[in-house]
Amino acid sequence: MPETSTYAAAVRAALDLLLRHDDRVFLAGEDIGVYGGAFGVTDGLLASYGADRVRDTPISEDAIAGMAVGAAITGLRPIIEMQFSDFVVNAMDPIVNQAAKLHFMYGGKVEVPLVLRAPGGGGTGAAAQHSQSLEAWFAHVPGLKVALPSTVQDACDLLLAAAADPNPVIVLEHKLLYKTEGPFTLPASPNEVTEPLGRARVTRPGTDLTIVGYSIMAARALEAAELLAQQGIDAAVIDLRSVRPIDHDTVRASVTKTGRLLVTHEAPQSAGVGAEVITGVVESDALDYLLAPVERVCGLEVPMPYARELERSVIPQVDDVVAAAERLMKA
Amino acid sequence: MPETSTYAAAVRAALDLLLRHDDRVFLAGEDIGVYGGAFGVTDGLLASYGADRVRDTPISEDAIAGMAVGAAITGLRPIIEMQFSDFVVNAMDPIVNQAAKLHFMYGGKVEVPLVLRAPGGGGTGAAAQHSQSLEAWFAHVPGLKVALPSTVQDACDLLLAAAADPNPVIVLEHKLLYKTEGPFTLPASPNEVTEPLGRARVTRPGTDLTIVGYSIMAARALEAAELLAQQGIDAAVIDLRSVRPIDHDTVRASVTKTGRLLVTHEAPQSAGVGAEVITGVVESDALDYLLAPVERVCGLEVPMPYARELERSVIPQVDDVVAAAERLMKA
Amino acid sequence: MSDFQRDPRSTPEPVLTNMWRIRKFEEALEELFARGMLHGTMHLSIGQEATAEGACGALQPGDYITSTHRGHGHTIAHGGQPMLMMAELLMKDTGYCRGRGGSMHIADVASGNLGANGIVAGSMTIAAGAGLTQVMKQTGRIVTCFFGDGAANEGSFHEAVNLSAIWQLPVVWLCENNQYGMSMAQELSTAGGSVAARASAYGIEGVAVDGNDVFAVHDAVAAAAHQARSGGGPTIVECSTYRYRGHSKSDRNLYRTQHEIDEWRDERDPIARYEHRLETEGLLTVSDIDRYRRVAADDIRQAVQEALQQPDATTTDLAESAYA
Amino acid sequence: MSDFQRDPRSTPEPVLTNMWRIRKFEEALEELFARGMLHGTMHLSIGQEATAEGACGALQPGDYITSTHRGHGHTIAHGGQPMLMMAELLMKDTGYCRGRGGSMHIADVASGNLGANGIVAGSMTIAAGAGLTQVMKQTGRIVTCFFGDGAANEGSFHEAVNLSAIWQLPVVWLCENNQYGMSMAQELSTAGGSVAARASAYGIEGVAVDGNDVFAVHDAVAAAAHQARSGGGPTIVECSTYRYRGHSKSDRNLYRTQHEIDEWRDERDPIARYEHRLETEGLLTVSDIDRYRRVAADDIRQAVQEALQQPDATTTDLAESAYA
Ligand SMILES: Cc1ncc(C[n+]2csc(CCOP(=O)(O)OP(=O)(O)O)c2C)c(N)n1
Ligand SMILES: Cc1ncc(C[n+]2csc(CCOP(=O)(O)OP(=O)(O)O)c2C)c(N)n1
Ligand SMILES: [Mg+2]
Ligand SMILES: [Mg+2]
Repeated sequence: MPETSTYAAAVRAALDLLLRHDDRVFLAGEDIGVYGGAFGVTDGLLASYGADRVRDTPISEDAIAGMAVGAAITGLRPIIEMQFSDFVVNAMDPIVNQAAKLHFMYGGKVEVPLVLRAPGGGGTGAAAQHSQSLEAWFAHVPGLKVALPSTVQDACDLLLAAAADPNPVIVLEHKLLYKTEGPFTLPASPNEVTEPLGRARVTRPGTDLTIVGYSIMAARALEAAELLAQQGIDAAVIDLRSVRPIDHDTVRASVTKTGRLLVTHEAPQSAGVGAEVITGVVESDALDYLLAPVERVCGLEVPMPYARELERSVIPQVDDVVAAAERLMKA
Repeated sequence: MPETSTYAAAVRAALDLLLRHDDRVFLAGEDIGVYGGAFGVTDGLLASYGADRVRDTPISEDAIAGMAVGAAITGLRPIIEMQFSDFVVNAMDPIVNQAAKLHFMYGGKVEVPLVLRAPGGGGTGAAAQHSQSLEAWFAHVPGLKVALPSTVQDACDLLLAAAADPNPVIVLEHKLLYKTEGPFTLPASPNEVTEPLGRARVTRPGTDLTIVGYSIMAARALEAAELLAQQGIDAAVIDLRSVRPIDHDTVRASVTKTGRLLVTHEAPQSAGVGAEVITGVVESDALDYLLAPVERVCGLEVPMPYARELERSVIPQVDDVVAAAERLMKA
Repeated sequence: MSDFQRDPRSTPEPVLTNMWRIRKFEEALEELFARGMLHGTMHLSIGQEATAEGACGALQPGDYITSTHRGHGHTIAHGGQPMLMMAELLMKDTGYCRGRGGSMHIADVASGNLGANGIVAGSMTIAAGAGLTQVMKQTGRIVTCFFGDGAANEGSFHEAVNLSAIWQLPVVWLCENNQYGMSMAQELSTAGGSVAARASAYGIEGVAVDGNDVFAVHDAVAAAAHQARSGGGPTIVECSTYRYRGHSKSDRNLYRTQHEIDEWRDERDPIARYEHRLETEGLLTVSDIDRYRRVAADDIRQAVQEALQQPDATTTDLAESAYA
Repeated sequence: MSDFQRDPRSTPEPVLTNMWRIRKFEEALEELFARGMLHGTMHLSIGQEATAEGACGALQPGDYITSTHRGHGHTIAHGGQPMLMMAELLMKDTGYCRGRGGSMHIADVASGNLGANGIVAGSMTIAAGAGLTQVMKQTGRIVTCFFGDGAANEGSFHEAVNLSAIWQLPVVWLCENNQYGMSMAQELSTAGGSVAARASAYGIEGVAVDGNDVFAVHDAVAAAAHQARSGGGPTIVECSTYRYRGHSKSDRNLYRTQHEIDEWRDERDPIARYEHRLETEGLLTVSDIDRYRRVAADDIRQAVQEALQQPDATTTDLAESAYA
């Protein structure tokens, strides 16, 4: 009998479980201690586990991530937080040149089991430097894995899977999802989650078109599908869950049934993850099943504006997905 | 009557022209002065223009790029060098959060006319941290433009266009191209180059398939097309030249003629620019003209290895393009 | 709106009025926020007015500043128009950034405010570059870069200050040490314990002053600005001050005591202290002080009113706005 | 291959032999490079042997190092096997990194060498993290982080040293100041002029020693290591030294004079000085010195020979190698 939880609390529950079951695990980040994190995700963990394992850091993103690499290769299991995912810009060297490459570069003789959590996305009025969705960068880096939970359960499960992975994993949470509620079962131990990273999930079966999204757009895609159903359009919805690796098979299988593909993400369209999803289809035999040009519903090609209406018009909304689906059905 | 030049000398000629014609222009970077740059590109410019305008910097990539932003918004025209494009990891904040966003974020009231040059790519045995092709990251950032010259003439012309642009432009040169020679006409003044950034070029017309590449893979694609021609396969080759913006129209126009599309770049395949090029086709009516699934010939999904044979097998070679084209013609 | 080269001794009127304008502006923001008229969050500098006003008042026309996420005070002190800033926060098309920037990105490049910045220490290398422009164009102008105590632990601080020192750039590095980053106490985050003392690592001068004493801030910045202007290079000026409000709207103040907040507010408030000194030293009469306070309050009330009348920010040309 | 806790006074044999091994190894590399048997470029530390050997000799078994792009000496001094490093450079499957890393990425994590790094200052935050592990696991081990003078101007230096100081991490920050970054003189790039002096900015100790004097390096690192091991936190040890060769293979040496190179080599060579002192202080006989030199040369000759026999690096499992 699943209980309910918020997305933020599910992340916290996963962190709690990990701290409890594995003494190699520790958390580090800015204001994650007594402040509880900018979004309250780590609230209470300092009290439970102490300052040694829940480490407030100076405002030094490069050091946070680099420190995690050093700790990971010497036997610890750091889980670090970037307060906003935008601040990874200050930690790209340790993430991309170090964490992602050491295992390969050192001939396979070292593992870098670290998890980097960061809230991404807009909708909070925080404007251009606090609202980005940067997953496409990391999806392009061999050596990294990148997960983006869209549900409360996944907020916990994908984090546990990330922590169990011997590779560096980026987990991008979405700020607007933190307060959303949903059914939630807390695993008894971290090992209970056995599904590896990289599997998409068909969250709604459908026959008329395939809508692929992840993070908040997987949730909005589901809402859009309900609205479309009222018009008699039966949309399949796929929550990608991971953008590196990408589960192309699940997308292809759906497209061969529906013949129509719509991909949606909040990040700007150009060179986004959506293009990779689409290419995965059209470089396979699934191409033959396409009945119409593919559709993308993505972020506008501008930095995130502050004003409410402007911000709303930059970020794809449920209506935009519905409208694109309707266009696609007419094409 | 065009003369010939190396690619490196063409870059140098463009820098020389800009320094000569515009006293707001200055260069800054690591070892660009008396050392002449790690690849000799700026050799001699210090002697001609002095240490005020050809500025050696400490090893501080963040400061180099951030300083350029500050100089650009107060009236100068900085052209900065990252010694290897890999080191942009240390300058992502000034590039992505500042340079790319200020114009928008400050309501259109400021311009950021800076150029960031950096050599990318592998093939030199410099391994994982000195061989990356990171253009996809920047292709995903609204506010930036990204050019990648593949020819000697473009090494000069795209740089001049970048310097004339009021926006921040990333120019990614390729290390292996620096010593290549080709026909070259030096413009009499920077203003002579009037073509804006963002136009692709059909470097070989063809009717059987369309091969799209940029940087060194545009050059290799041309070589591959010659080999294919010997087998009676007539490949059109498009040099993208710019990956933000991307000239989708030129690609679509060719695909509607050839019905087959092969995209190639040295960067890893997943979430690379190739996916965006392909998506530009299949989200348009050009989809209907596709006779076969698209092909990608891209970097292997690993960091760049050191050993010669390993490195060669990670980077797409002419043979790989030929083989993929043959596959495509049979599909 | 404000004059440059305001002196807390000889021209107390604009100095005091500005300090009040800053406080009233932010109090107005709090009210508008409570009424749901703002979007997002904001970072208030109530309690830090002497630093902003003391520093900017020591500058000359044409001098530049760079600001931070906590920048309303800097904007007003550097001569920005409260109405245009308020319009920005109210998401108006006539706001400083046409509603695109909001609180963390107020800029007025034309008047020398190179902009607030949402990235901690993000403006420091930009300030170095602006300083370079002054050297290369020989403008005789300088750049004052505001940054927080927390920012002093970012790599950008190090790279920017080092560059400014070897290139002898005309920059005043103005640290607003309000004792905390977001929640981390400055003495815990900052090895060595002092930002000013870090100056010696770069062979430049560092001075630490009472940031709630507008005289001290003014004098230190005037000296540093003079040195920068005359080719003597950069200085770090660390101003010890305090923010009364939470870091931003989500702050529960768990990392400090109410007692500490009360102590700073009741015993070291920069405006109260300045008024007290103006009065006891006979620089202003009580009735003048009251008058300037009212003028400031009126100014802000009017700015809010005017801002509310402005046309809303528009999506019309939004899609094309990323590029010049 | 080498013992830990080698003392240049009481156990000169391994110290001298190691210094010669380092030099002979790199001379062998030069020859192989000239014969076209290597790929890419490389960064030689010839002239800097006393720093690597002096520092690593002061460590205890189980202690960690992090290295740089100029790291062959560190690897040998920390007990790495020249054969495995040579095999790596010769692109062999049995090399330290299976031919995937090359000169800039030699690592031997099992034996405590956490790796060379192609990113200037890239290993500094990693060293801090490795230090944290020692604290959290209470291993009693320490981490010595080699970095260059040029690296001291990267933001990573600042963030890593600050973190190590506030967390009191058991790290020895070992600066090899060889007077230049790639071409930029240390006194031009580094405001304040001294890396050791920057320690005070972090409230930690900084010591500057003659990096060509193996006694001085050994003693300074031994003291810093002792302090780190006993919970006293990090130290910056700046070793003044010199590289005789160009920065890398593309260097034309335009930024320095031949006279300067000659002077360092002829008057301050770390090996010659050590041998001279061993002899004059009666610590070793001339014939012992000759013998150890020969032993080192033989070791390296044999390492090269063995390395050449190794199987080539293979592409077989390459495509799957990015992930553990
Ligand atoms: C690079 C970066 N890291 C973290 C943050 C989140 N953040 C915003 S303000 C702040 C505290 C800054 O402290 P300080 O520099 O002392 O300025 P103050 O807020 O005290 O004025 C933090 C952690 C950010 N905006 N940018
Ligand atoms: C982040 C980064 N910037 C620049 C470089 C290019 N580079 C490699 S070594 C070097 C000089 C480093 O100087 P220093 O730290 O003094 O070490 P040294 O080479 O003198 O041993 C430079 C600029 C790099 N590898 N990484
Ligand atoms: Mg603060
Ligand atoms: Mg050096």
